[in-house]
Amino acid sequence: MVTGRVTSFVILVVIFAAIIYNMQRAKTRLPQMRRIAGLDAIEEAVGRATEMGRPVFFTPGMGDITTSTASETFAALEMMSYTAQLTARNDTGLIVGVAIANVYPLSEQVVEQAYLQAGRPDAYHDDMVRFLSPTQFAYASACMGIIEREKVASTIMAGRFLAEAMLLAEVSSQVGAISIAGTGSEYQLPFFIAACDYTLLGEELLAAGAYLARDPVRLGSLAGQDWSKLLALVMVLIGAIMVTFNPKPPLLDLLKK
Amino acid sequence: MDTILKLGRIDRRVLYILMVVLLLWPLIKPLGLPVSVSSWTRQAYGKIDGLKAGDRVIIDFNYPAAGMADVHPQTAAIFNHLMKKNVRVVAIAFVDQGATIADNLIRSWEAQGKKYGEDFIHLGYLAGGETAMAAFVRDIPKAVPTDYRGKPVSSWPIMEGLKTAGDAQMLMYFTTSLLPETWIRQTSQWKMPIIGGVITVMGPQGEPFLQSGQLAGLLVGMRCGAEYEIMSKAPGPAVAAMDAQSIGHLLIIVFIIFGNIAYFAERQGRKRSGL
Amino acid sequence: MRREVPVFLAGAVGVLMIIEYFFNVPLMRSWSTEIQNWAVIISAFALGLGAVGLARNHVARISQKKPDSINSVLLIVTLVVTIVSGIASRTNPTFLFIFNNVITPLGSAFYAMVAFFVASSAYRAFRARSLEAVMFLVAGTIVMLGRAPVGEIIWKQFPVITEWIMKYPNLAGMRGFQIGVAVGVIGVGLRVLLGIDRSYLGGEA
Amino acid sequence: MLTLAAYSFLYKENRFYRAAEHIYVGAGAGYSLVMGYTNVLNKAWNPIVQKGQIQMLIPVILGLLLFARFTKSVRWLARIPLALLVGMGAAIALRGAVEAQFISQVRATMVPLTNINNLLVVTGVMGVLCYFFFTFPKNRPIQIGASYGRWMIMITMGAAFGNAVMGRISLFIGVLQFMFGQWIQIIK
Repeated sequence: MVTGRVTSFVILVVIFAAIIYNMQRAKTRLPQMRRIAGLDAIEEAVGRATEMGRPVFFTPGMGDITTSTASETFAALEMMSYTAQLTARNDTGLIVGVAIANVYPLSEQVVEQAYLQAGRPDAYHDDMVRFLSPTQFAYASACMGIIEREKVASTIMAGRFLAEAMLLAEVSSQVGAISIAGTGSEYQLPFFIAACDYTLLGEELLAAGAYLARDPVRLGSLAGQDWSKLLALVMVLIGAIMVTFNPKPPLLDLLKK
Repeated sequence: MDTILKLGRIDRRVLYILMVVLLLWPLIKPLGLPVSVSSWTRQAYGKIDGLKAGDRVIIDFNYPAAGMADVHPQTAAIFNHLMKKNVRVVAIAFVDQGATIADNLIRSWEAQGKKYGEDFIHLGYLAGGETAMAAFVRDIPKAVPTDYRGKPVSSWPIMEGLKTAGDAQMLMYFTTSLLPETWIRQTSQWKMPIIGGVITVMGPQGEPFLQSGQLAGLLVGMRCGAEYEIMSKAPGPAVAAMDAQSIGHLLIIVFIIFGNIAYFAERQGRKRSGL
Repeated sequence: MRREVPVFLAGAVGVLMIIEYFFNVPLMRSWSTEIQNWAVIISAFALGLGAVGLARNHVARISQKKPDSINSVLLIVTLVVTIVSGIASRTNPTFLFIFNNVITPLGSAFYAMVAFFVASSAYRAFRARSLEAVMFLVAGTIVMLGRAPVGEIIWKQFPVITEWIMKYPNLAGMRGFQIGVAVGVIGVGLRVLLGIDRSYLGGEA
Repeated sequence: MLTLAAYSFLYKENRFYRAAEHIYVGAGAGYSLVMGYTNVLNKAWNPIVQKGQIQMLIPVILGLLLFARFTKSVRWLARIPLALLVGMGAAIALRGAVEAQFISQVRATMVPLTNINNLLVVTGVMGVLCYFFFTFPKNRPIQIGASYGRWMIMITMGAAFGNAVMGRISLFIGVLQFMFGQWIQIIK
């Protein structure tokens, strides 16, 4: 094994086990899910757009799928799929603005498939998913332009965002759109909290796929994640108590292996 | 009462115009407010000052031109410090525009007599984000066969004995977006000192890594750039900008106070009218 | 076949990369490096696909004679000129001109525009509506004062309190947040590799 | 010129902004494509042609497969390169998250509970974790922990916002220094 990664591996296996065990268990006993307001709000956002006869704008952010932030983009794609199914059913306009080249073909597939599933393949058109530009502010300027010109009723921003987060969120609020934003980026989140109507904090975004799908296996995986967090909580508590009485407890070294 | 309520509904354009005017004023006529040096800058300065002549430092220019104002003062001040100490620099960019920025900086020192290929080398832009970093740290000449100027990398004296990232004495990254754990993760097998220069927004995020010792130093935004300029006794553009910074903060706070006065007045009003 | 092959491939690549990370298997390590190199190249082709999509959208807009089609013309002309000049040479004067006079200044302009939006959103959102909002607001205001030299002049303690907030409550918030994100990332990763979340295939099978 | 057109957005979306936006998007997409082209040239084309590294043909073919989506009958082939990227991305994300974000943060939180500050950090982290519990039944300790955690997050986010104000203003000052220093030259 690679030195320095032994503990990581053990913990990873434990977390995997917790998640897989709970996936199995959920087939017989469905876990209770707490509400996540930001995800419930997607329906409201699409509903409002339908009433106003204006489009929904969705953007999966600036995260690529080949880096360590890939998961946020995957979660965003799950949200995109859900949103597109709603807009397809309600016959509401949808515009998806994509910055990252690798995310573009994925987004096209997600939206097209969602329209197919909703029984509205005819309503899907090429102009729905738009590749803008991987240059950060070119992408931002294009999104700002779309939000203003197309008079969107709702904006959904999910995934990894950089400084453009503030621009998108504030422009949405200036045009009076309902805005839902979610990111795992702790330094863009404050802007979203300040400017958006609903915010998904970190893991809440990552839970989106499972939460929205509502099938037992995925809800089970969330229960497994909860067990993992409980593990972290217990480790923190025991560890802190141990170092209080003994500044160098032998067990702590285990975590460095 | 009406005027108080209006404080809560000032058009944003008024705020925008005030910002331009009030920020410009101290730039034209500096106020000279004192700038104290934070523990962040002291720590990073100390680590960098501990490098010996001939040591090699890898610098990742991980920022686009758009982010220069906040982070570039740090890069410039540290580069200046390294050059004065005759520390050698291996420049690389994992953000495309970073390559152009590094090139400009290197050329400015070349003009002052430093030698390309000996005192520094520019490996150019490497696409692919963290994937590319992983390939880079393991085998630099393989990941980057030719430098920014199109020459084979191994032909330069500075590259002698530099195969993995661990062969350098320190790694620095300057960024507008890179997560602090990225370089830590990629270089974890060598436990080499890493200094992160980040934009202000990313400061809080870097803090846990600094305290856990995974980062040897953390510089946060233009303020630390200004402080580094002061530490190395070469005050530059960042120091000059700090006055405008103060005014900007005051303006925003005044507006926040306005907003809250109006908010409470409105609530009082609603209570009185029994709503 | 059309669904199974991609799901299997994603899982296999994922397992390879995970094992390679934790165990010293030279063969796997070289495979994984190779795959990572491939990814860089595939991404480059995706950029080509993106450019085609962008051009297609705007050509359609021009041919439909939409009211704003002059802008679509501008976009396509810039796109083509940038690509042709850049492929000719990265030091081509036209390419450098576009970099120095379009990309750089507009990048700084938009980046700096964030300052205005931060100001107006602070003005609008920093209102003491609830206990949570008060915490957001008070922490924000103190840090703003603690960071700029002027705060120190108003009250010597502002930088001290700011440092305290950054070192303790902020640290706790960030750490808890990161642990949560880490668990979430593992959850998503596992669901993707097991083929449960397969949005990249277009939702449910 | 373009800068002014961009700033005109602050007043109102208008035709100058629109023109600047479209030029910028075209240039930005073009620029990235050129950088991508350089990568293909250096990492695939040159090794294949000069060094005969035939295996680099694989990613080229995979890359070309992305374009299969334009032809209906072979459309699904485009999923193959995407699957490779997705699998790789998911693995890279999760394998690193354990050490950098889970273990190191847990370990760093194990501080002696001998002063109020450390107590705050330890309980704060525990509270935030409680906030992120999705499926546990609601009981008092978890609920108290969760609302405490949410306060902690709000303070953190407020602090980050305050901090951000500084950074964003720095950038704007940079633009002012550039515009009025180099163009109009009223700043010395």
